[in-house]
Amino acid sequence: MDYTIRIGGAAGQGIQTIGETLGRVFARTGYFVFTHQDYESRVRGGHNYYQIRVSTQPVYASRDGIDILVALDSETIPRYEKERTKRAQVVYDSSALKKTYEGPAFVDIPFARLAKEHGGSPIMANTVATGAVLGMLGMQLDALLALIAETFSKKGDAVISANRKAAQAGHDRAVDQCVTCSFAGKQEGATAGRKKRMLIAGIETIALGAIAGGCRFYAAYPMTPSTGVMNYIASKAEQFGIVVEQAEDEIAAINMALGASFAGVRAMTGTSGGGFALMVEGLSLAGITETPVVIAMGQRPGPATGLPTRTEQGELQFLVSAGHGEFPRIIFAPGTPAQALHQTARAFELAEKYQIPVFILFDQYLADSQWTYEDLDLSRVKYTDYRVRGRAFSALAQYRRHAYTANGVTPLGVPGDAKHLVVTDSDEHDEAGHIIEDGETRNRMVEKRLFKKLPRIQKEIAPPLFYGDPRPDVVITGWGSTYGVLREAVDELSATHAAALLHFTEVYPLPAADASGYLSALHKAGQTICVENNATGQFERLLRAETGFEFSGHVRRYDGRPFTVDSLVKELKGKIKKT
Amino acid sequence: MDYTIRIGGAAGQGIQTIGETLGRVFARTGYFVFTHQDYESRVRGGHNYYQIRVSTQPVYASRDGIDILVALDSETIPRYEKERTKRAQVVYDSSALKKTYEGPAFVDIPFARLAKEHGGSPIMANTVATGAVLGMLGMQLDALLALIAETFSKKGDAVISANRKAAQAGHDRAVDQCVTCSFAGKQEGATAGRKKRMLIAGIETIALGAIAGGCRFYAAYPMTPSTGVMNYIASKAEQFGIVVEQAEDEIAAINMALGASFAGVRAMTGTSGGGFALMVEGLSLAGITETPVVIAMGQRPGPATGLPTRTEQGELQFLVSAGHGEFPRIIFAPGTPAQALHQTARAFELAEKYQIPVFILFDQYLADSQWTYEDLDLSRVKYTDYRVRGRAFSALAQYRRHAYTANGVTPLGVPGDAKHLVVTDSDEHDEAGHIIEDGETRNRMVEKRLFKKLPRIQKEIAPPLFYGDPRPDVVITGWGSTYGVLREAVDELSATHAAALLHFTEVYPLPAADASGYLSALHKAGQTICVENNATGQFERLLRAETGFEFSGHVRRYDGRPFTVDSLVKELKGKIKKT
Amino acid sequence: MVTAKEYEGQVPAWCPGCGNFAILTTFREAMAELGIEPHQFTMVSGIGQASKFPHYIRCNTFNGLHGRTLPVATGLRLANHEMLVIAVAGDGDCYGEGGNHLAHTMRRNVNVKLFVHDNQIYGLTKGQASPTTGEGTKTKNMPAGVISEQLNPMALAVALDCSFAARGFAGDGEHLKGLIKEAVKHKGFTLVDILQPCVTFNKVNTYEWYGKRVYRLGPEHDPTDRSAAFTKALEWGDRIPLGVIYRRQRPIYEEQVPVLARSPLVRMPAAAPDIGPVLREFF
Amino acid sequence: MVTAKEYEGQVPAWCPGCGNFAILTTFREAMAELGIEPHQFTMVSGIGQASKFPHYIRCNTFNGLHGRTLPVATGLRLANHEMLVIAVAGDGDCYGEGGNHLAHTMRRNVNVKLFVHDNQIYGLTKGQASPTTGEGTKTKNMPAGVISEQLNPMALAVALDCSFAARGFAGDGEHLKGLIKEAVKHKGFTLVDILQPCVTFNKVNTYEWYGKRVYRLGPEHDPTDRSAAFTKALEWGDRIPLGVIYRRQRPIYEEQVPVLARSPLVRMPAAAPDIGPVLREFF
Ligand SMILES: Cc1ncc(C[n+]2csc(CCOP(=O)(O)OP(=O)(O)O)c2C)c(N)n1
Ligand SMILES: Cc1ncc(C[n+]2csc(CCOP(=O)(O)OP(=O)(O)O)c2C)c(N)n1
Ligand code: SF4
Ligand code: SF4
Ligand SMILES: [Mg+2]
Ligand SMILES: [Mg+2]
Repeated sequence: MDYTIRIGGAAGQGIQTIGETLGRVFARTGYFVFTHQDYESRVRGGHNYYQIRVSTQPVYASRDGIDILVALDSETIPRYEKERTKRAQVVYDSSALKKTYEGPAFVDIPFARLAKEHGGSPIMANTVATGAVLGMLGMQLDALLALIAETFSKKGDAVISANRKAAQAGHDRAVDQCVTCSFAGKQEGATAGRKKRMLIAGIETIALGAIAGGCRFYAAYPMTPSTGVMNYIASKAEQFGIVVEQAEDEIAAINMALGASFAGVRAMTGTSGGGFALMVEGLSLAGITETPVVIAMGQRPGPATGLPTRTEQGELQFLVSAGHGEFPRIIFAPGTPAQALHQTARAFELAEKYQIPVFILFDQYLADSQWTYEDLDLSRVKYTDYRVRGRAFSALAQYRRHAYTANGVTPLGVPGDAKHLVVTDSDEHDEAGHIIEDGETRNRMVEKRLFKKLPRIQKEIAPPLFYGDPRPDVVITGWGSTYGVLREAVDELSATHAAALLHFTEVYPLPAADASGYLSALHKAGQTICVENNATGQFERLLRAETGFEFSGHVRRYDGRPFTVDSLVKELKGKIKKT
Repeated sequence: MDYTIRIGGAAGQGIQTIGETLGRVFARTGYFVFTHQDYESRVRGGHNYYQIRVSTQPVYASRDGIDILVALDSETIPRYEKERTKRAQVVYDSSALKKTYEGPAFVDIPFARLAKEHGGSPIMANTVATGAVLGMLGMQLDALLALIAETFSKKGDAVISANRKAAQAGHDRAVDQCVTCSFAGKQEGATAGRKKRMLIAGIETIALGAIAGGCRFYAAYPMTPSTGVMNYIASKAEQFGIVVEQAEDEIAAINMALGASFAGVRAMTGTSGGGFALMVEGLSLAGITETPVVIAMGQRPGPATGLPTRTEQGELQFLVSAGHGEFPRIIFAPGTPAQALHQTARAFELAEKYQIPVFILFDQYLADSQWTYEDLDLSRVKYTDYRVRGRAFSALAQYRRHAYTANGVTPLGVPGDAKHLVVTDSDEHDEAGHIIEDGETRNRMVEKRLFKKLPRIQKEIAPPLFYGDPRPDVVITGWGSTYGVLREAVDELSATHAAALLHFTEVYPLPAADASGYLSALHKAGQTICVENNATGQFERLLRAETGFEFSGHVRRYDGRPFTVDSLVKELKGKIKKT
Repeated sequence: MVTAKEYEGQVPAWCPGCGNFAILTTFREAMAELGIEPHQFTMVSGIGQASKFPHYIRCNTFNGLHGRTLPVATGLRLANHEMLVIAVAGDGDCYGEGGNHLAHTMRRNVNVKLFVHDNQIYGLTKGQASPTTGEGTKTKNMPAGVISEQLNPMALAVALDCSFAARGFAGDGEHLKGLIKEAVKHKGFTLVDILQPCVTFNKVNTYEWYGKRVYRLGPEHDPTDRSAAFTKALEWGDRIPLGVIYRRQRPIYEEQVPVLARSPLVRMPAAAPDIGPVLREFF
Repeated sequence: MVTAKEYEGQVPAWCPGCGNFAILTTFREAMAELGIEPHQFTMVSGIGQASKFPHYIRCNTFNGLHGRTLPVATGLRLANHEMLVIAVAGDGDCYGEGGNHLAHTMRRNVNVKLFVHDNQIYGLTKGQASPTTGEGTKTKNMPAGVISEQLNPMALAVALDCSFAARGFAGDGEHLKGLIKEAVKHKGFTLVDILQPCVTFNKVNTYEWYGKRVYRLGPEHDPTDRSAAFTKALEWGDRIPLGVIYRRQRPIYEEQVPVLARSPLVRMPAAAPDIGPVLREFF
């Protein structure tokens, strides 16, 4: 079983509520789920959708064909006419859309009227719709009814029971009406013995990774698609002992984070490209003062405001070279919510270990997409306190914040914990942290800050993931959020080609070429295709800059939308030369 | 004849006055001059120097050996002990330094006392010193006396005559006392028939290039080494009809420039790395709104504040990738003051022609270094008005600011000149300039803004300069401000090697590889060495990213000081493999 | 005569009931009454719900970055001081991200007309606190409520000697129209802070909430008395004054830049000047 | 007891006669009298002549970017609110480049002590106009003179309800020392604007110029009366008041952040918390 459900409607109509509820119900009943969202930069109106893929097999991306279309506005049905599969069913409320559609594909359910009749209020129309979708799928209502009880637990029994009735009404009507439904009846009993799964989005796991990594201070200025990190951490701030500060602007945000980090706590900021542009000077400050900081950078299509609620992988090069002067940094680009959790936690470790900025480079697609997991392995989260605190700090015979060391890293003393003074400076400085002018000290500081750290940093970088045919003719390469869709594409290609996927989640510095042999794998492959969600092929260029390697082809998408399996496979097939 | 004079002293002691006066006198008497400065980030005190190379042959850089050392503070003499040539003479005032040096190399002249005795006031000590240097060189005083009259013309005859007397006293004393001077007597009569030359620094020619290029609006926030551009333009603003605005910060500066540009005038901003970091969001705004802007970016060693008054070529990569989203740009990196003038003027042409940001990437070294010229060829400055104004604008049947065109460029209408509305937006927009959300329009706009313009822009880029042996074994490669020193280094290497220089002044996009065959020249050479004033080899990486070419070696300097001929030659010789 | 209809631009993407609609209608009427044609002015805006405004008005438009409205407007005016330049921003836009520009533009006294649609919230990004959000207000990222003291734009304007500082209310169209016209006619930088209900995210400062509190300033208030204006500016809470809080006529920036006395920059020749003579100075 | 001598740091790189020297001496004395040891406080500064200050004091130091003093100081305080955090900035630093942070830090009322060395000029970059430079002053890049109206930091502070706003003078060390000590003891954000002659670039506002004009505020001035404070803040020219212009005791930010009631962040465990339980919420 592998169904795609799309809920279309205007902002504010509740497509997110329906989508999230359905996703949760499926996950709880043990299905594999993948969801993604498409919405405009407005609060009410316009046209958005929420797409859910539900399957008995693991799923990692969205497909192009819609099996069940829930139409909350009049735009939905004509807009997606071509995307409906042959078996597709459209469920809608003709009184809301002020239009009736004929034919077996259309299921007209009076969401609002049923809500009023059964639930007591027309605002429960979305609950009716949710029940209806489950009905169409021939699924039972138990999980939804339980979820309703939880969701409305604070609103009291009356609301719970009204919503339950509304759900039931929708469900019954769908079962009743959708006799031609191709899905009906197929799911009975299928849930038996399946494990409950968690359903979680990238934006949540970045926040969770930050908490797990010991983040104590998060300063940011709201900006899509990063705001969710701030919201989630804020919701848990009291529980975990974290201060979340909304700064007056992004410049303040990163400087606050650096102040907090200097004071002795793990600190983070988050933003999108436009906000990050304002943080660039602060990034360079982190560089010269060797102050650890973690930055969650959520990409969206630029330049400038661009398409603020959509997706792109357009800031890789920007991040690689951002900042005046030369200093080390790490860029992680998680491919899945699970990776986002682990990489964010690890970002704190590495930022503190090497006293550098570490980025989590994500995008709207990863941020909003939900994946299902049986669990997330927290045993892999490590925490080493690299600071010198309290008595250990006092015990040092002397302390100079930027003392030269064999490996370039000087212990980070916590100011005030000892009589030793902690001094740092944005000017080039001596070991004690004071301004200098001479070339010799400058040279030694560049060696300490940059040359000594670089090789050690590169050793921390994980090799790319290799998936698919061990002796591939075609290697599909990608990075970051495209992991899921590339993996599914390679699976499909494997029917006809010796194909493999080479996927990078640790993109800067690149993993040492010899460490995992990825470069020779690329060289060996007959064809290498780099797939990126941008216009200029930024990773392709990065790999060439670092290694000289030249891909034989590429697929790029830059319309603000993510890749989907079917169209990507088609495009890849077009690129792969017949041999 | 080829002498190097260094004037050392504390900030505020007037080493700049002496240096500039000497340089001007030499240039006027027809010598070739090259000067460079070394100073700290403070207003008084510390230790700075001003170095002048004066020759009867063209000179393009500083040499390492000092022939005449003018010591205004006690630090100068011990500090540069090793840098003195065998013939070197040190001139100083023992009463000021409170120390006497023995030996034929030392000429003790009581600058302050002679100033008081002959000029009437000890503040003319620098005039005495200036005269003394001319005396040591066996040069006549006429040019200095004339310059004094010009310099003090507003202060009246008494001041002029006093300074002249002081100069004469210094001169006479030097002639008198410096009987062992190796320079003495050698210059007599040498000036006959030589042409007056102009002496001009890079910072001045950038400003002049801006004026020549039709700049009407310059907004900036003060920052070394860019402030001189603002100062010079401001000094000529009334004459040429230019508004110079000191913004509250760099963010305002670039946004003001964009506002002025949108209104219909040629606009510019200037800054250094830290200030540019704050302009990055505005750069991206220029990108999506297709608003022309010229940015003078003066490099200094980073990260962050770094060494604010020193030199580095550390922002090439930052500029190549600065800004969120993908949009075209041009980066010029002049190698000489003359190139700076022409490239800055051309920057305005290209910015307007393609509606993109164009950078003049310079550094403290180019900014402060003075070169001599017989003249600068202004006939090469072109001006084409690419705007649609007045009646021509009214005559258009319709106007959409971002209408798709065959070559990606839509005419820039001047708002208010016609009834047509000029609308632009930092959001992705349609042809009329209004916000859009759909992928199709997005794709077309990326094509228009980026893909259609890129190949045409690359065609504008001048090929690198090739100098030296036409079939070189060794190709020395560099970019920007190192032109002079690389040229002299190649001259020296030519005695022992088939050496050539490949020098880039138009660094992004790189000139088309096939246009001038530079890539094949590199491939043909046995050894290729990339010389850069930075730690990580940014141009080397750029060339690899764009072409895959790998240099066989490199020389990098990152202590905040410029390359000088002798030490560079030595280092290059060490790198060149014996064959 | 130009009619309000002629200013109608794109279809607004605001929520039904949003206070911005009332401002839009009022603004169009004011411009029509002033007889200023669409091509005769340029609107500059930032990013936010308020900043979408120029798309819904037919006029020259530079819709720039969040917070950077005023520098663009300043550059525009300095390049063409015969152009009427109107800046539109949100409270987050102008008092948060762009606060520094506001302060310095007031000092400059560039003849730009600034309208801040002050809904006391970040609308477009879904309900975070802005500088004018009331203390204690709970948001998703501030579950314990706003701690910072609410910014008082009028007090700020008086402190910075803003040439014209007024408060309007989306719910009092007649009065607002008068303010808009007065601001456009005033020679100098003008700030009109417009109380604008956000029906979706600001559940406190609603039409009703404002309606109960606002009152029109009468002639007893002397906006030219700076100390009195400051005291009046502090009034907020049970009673909120509408109207011109502070006014000081002082020379505009554009008139003090010597070169602009000749003509607007944009009217000067678009040609390369001869720098030959100044090159001589380097000999 | 700690003595003033113990605060002596690097050798100052200021011009002989610079007003900063007097402030330096006074500051060291004040700290000694307060008995605060070098490691017990952290100084944050920006870039400029004033911002070199912490190098000349022995103390924990974060010498950051031009204009960004206050956000760093805020981050520091939020991470460790048991640490005394002192911010030092120039007038360009704090009122120009960093103006937005100043406004919002005042609103926050973070318990940071800000000292602005106000020489009414950009010193380190060699004499451009700062926001407090007098109108008409000619500089290299403004040969026609400053047009923008001189910023009044005290009026700004009153408008933003700054918890403590005072003016000192480098030439009145006794009085300045008192202000420094009062500011350090005050609970809340404090701004002390210190008139600081720049002997090299500011030829107008000299020791003599200030000396003739400054006077110490007496008890007749009530700094808790906001309107009166505003009027007093406007006094500038022939007579320039020194002392506390405005004071309002209100809760500091750090005390209102619920989680900080437990302990400073820096005292909380430096260890990975167990997020297992919250992960359950995603099932
Ligand atoms: C540099 C930058 N930071 C953040 C954002 C995200 N952003 C867009 S609008 C907005 C705030 C909107 O609030 P306001 O200015 O009050 O306007 P409103 O939507 O309420 O009219 C923010 C934070 C952005 N576009 N650019
Ligand atoms: C972002 C940035 N812009 C500009 C500069 C250059 N700069 C250094 S100090 C300074 C101004 C100094 O004036 P002020 O803050 O008043 O300090 P003062 O030197 O007068 O004490 C400037 C513009 C910088 N370092 N960083
Ligand atoms: S979110 Fe608020 S301000 Fe934005 S359109 Fe909706 S009601 Fe208006
Ligand atoms: S330039 Fe002015 S402020 Fe700077 S050290 Fe010299 S006198 Fe002091
Ligand atoms: Mg708002
Ligand atoms: Mg200053």
